[in-house]
Amino acid sequence: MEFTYEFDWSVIARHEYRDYLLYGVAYTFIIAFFSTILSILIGIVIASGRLSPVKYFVWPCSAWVGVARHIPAVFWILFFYFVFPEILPDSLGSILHSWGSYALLAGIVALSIDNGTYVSDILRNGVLAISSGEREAAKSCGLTSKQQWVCCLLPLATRIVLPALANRTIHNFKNSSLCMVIGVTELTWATQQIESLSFRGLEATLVATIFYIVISLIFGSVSHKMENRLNSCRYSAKDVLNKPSLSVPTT
Amino acid sequence: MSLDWLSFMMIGGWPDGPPGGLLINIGLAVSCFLMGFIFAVPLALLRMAGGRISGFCATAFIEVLRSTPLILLLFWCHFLLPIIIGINIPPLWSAFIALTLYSSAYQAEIVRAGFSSVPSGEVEAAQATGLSKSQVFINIVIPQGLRRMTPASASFAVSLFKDTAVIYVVGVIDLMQSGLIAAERNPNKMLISYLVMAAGFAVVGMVISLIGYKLENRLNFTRKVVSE
Amino acid sequence: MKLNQLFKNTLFIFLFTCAINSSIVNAESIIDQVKKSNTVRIGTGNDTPPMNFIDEKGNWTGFDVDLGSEIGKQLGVKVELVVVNNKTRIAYLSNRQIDMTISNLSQTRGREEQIDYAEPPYLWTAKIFYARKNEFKKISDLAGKKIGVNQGSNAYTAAPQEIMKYSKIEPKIIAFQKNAEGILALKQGKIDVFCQDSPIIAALAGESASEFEVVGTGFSPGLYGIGVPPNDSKWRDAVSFVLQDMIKDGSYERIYQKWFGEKGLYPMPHNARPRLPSDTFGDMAYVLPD
Amino acid sequence: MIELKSVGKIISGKTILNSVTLSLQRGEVAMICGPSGSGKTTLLRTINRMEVIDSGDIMIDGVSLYDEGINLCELRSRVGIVFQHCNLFSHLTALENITLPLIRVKKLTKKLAINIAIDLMDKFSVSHRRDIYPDSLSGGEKQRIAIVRCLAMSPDVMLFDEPTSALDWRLRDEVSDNIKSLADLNIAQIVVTHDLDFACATGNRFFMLNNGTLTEVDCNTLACQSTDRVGRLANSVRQSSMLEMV
Repeated sequence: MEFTYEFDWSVIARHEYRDYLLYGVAYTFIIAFFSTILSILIGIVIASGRLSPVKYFVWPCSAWVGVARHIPAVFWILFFYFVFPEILPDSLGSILHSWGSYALLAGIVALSIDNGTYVSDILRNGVLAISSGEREAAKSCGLTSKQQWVCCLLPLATRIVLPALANRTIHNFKNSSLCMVIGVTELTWATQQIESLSFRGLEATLVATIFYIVISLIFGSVSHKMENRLNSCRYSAKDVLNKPSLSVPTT
Repeated sequence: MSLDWLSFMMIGGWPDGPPGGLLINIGLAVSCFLMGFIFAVPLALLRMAGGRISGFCATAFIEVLRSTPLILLLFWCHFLLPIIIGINIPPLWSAFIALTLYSSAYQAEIVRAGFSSVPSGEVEAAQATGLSKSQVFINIVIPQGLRRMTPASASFAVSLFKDTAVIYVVGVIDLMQSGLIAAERNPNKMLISYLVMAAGFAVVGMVISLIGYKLENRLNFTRKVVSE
Repeated sequence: MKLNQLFKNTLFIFLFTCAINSSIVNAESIIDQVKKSNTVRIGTGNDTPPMNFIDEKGNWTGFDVDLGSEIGKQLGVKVELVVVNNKTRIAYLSNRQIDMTISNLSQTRGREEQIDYAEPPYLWTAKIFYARKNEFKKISDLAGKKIGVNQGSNAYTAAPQEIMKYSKIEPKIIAFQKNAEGILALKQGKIDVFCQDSPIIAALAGESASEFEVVGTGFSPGLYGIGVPPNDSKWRDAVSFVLQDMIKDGSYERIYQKWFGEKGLYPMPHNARPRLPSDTFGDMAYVLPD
Repeated sequence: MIELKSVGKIISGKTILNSVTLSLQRGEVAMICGPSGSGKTTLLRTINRMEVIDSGDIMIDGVSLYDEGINLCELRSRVGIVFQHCNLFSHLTALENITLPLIRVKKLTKKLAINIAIDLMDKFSVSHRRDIYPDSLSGGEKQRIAIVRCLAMSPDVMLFDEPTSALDWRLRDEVSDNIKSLADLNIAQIVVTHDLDFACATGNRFFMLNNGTLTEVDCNTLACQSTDRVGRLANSVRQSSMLEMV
């Protein structure tokens, strides 16, 4: 065993390698941002489907969540990149195939699908957590049903849902690294690229790792602060999140 | 009904195509879950009750691992750890190390949450009857904490199993990799290969979910026991 | 205080172990280690037909693998195959985690700075552009097109250099993790052309000759060499001599014929054997005299 | 038996207990009453060192709780405390709740512990519930189990934190009887409560805790306060509703 590695930080400073890293950071943010937004939209749709009184909306949504929750994100990425255009009509598929940014789009959509199932679960639990007692209390104060939602129930649900959503967002940010398998030039891809061109990937990977950690910690602490501010009226979100039906493996 | 049309899925990969690859996924998920748990308990305890330095180290370890993407962790263990320690690590082992580290950090947080969700009143009551600190821990905190963390642990087990799909990037021929090989060899049956892969993950994932659910119900302490 | 002590102790033990190990490494040539342990660790890949891949029965096979086991046989030791890929093979060598790599490794200046090569190289190669049939006529047509390469292959730099010789418009390079993914992308139209070494293209062409063709001629001629750890000339010579013996006694030829010969699994259009210029020397193999 | 000597406790700059002095003999039942936030529970918790005091001293049988060589676990096993919410161990059955400290602290054999537990449970007529988990027990049963859990350790002192807060009036009388019967066993008891009527019916010494100061009162003053308070409350309600009508 011998630690012979001599760090050579000039590798990262060389402009072509530095550009890989900078573009990588940009792509990582783009993927994380858009897939988070899209996944929240997907989550809202699925959650309202599962909560809707119409039976024909409930079971497809529940079944979808039951299945999709068990399918790896990296599978979705490869599926959307290689297979999805194939099952479309030929003309549309070939447009997607030949579109230069399709890898990026496929990555974003795949991550949104993956994250969306989790988000829908979180939202659904948030709404369910508003006990019927609170609804009745809101009703008994004479609020209209719109007022009930806007003034009482939605803020309450937000407070319950926010910590779990923040957690998922960090997770999604980290998952953006999976897009490297289809050649999206994000940060993890950049570290591998530098490794393969210069044989000095350790420095680049170290920088990338620190970047991921710092961003996650910053986001974590921001969401924590926000949570504390919202929790001036304390509601036990923990009880809700420990519900067995929720599949968020976080604290 | 003949399954000949699926036979192309039975070739390529360890030892006999995707079904064999799935075994690698399951084996890795199970072993890394257990190994991770073994590391997680002391980590959680250090973070909760360790001294200043050891507590900080545990916290740093957990937070660093939790904020590093799994695929990057995998590259660390596969490409970079060998450079640092100078020992050659086969892909399967580096996947094992990465997943164990990953699951130990996540499970440490689950364990911590489980332990701290034990009602403080019960801990006090135990102390008040004269149980020593370690006795309180063994008799009250551990049994209750373990039960309280089962839902989170179960869903983490599912997500860990899912995450084993990533290991194909370092060349382990698991379900994902062997499915991809099958798809590459038969491009016209690509959709079927992908569906088989998805089904493999979904079915096993559901079984794990089910086991977790059963375990949760069994450990539920509101159950009534008929006296002998 | 106590922890500090513990930390110091650990550090000491760590450094001590390092010192012991490094002294062993420095004193001993790999040839001695190989003899002592009776195994040679050969790093090779598993996803690059025909050089090294897992066949349909799940066996690890390929030209590199056959060459490796033959070298092991001639050295009289057991062969332990270690999986490497395009990104790890150099690092593993410089850290002496493997004793040699036979893994479609082109000799380049950049790599020469990191590792050593056994003499002679074992295969002539060229980079080849591979595209859908009747789409491009010559290399200059590829200007500004999307070019797929394998991440870790030196095609990443060689391909745009070649195209830029004919045109000012830079091509767009997309790096895939596996060759097969690149070919799939080519088939689906995600990239216009895939660039890889000639033997690898030969294997791909064998499977899909009706759909694809080679654009222009090969470029960036290269040599596949056996990589060995740097600064160990004793070991390097040992491997070189075995390779030369194999070329002389025909065992190299046998492996070559099995894979790339006219009746082989992936017949190659040109003679890829390491040889001397035929106009001066006939078709003599390139082997150092005794 | 128990002696509190000018006990002081400060939590984050606020004086919770201010030179509290109290002395209690075996068989006596001290009722400590006072408004919420007056430090009753804190006072109770200092007596088995769940809270550490800042000044003064607490002695049980002439031994200070803050002696160097004191065995805290042994001490706590002699001072039983029944919490407001009972704090039964929710993963153990009623019987296991009682036997656990017997086996672990007193090192009794399992068989002996079960015998003791069942005997006591019989006395409090809860032995038919021994294999039930706390979640399925009623409030009164929970409390009786909690009392038995303490009593099984044969303590010298029993502390009760708001024993009636979760009970209806019928069960309240029952608790009152239980405490009285414990007094016959020569156990010193301190009961913290809001409920002044309950206090009058149960105790034989009465204290008021106000802003951290403890004063001994007699039963009548306590009863007066009780009626007085109800009167005041009714008045204030009447006034405020009249204001609104204006």
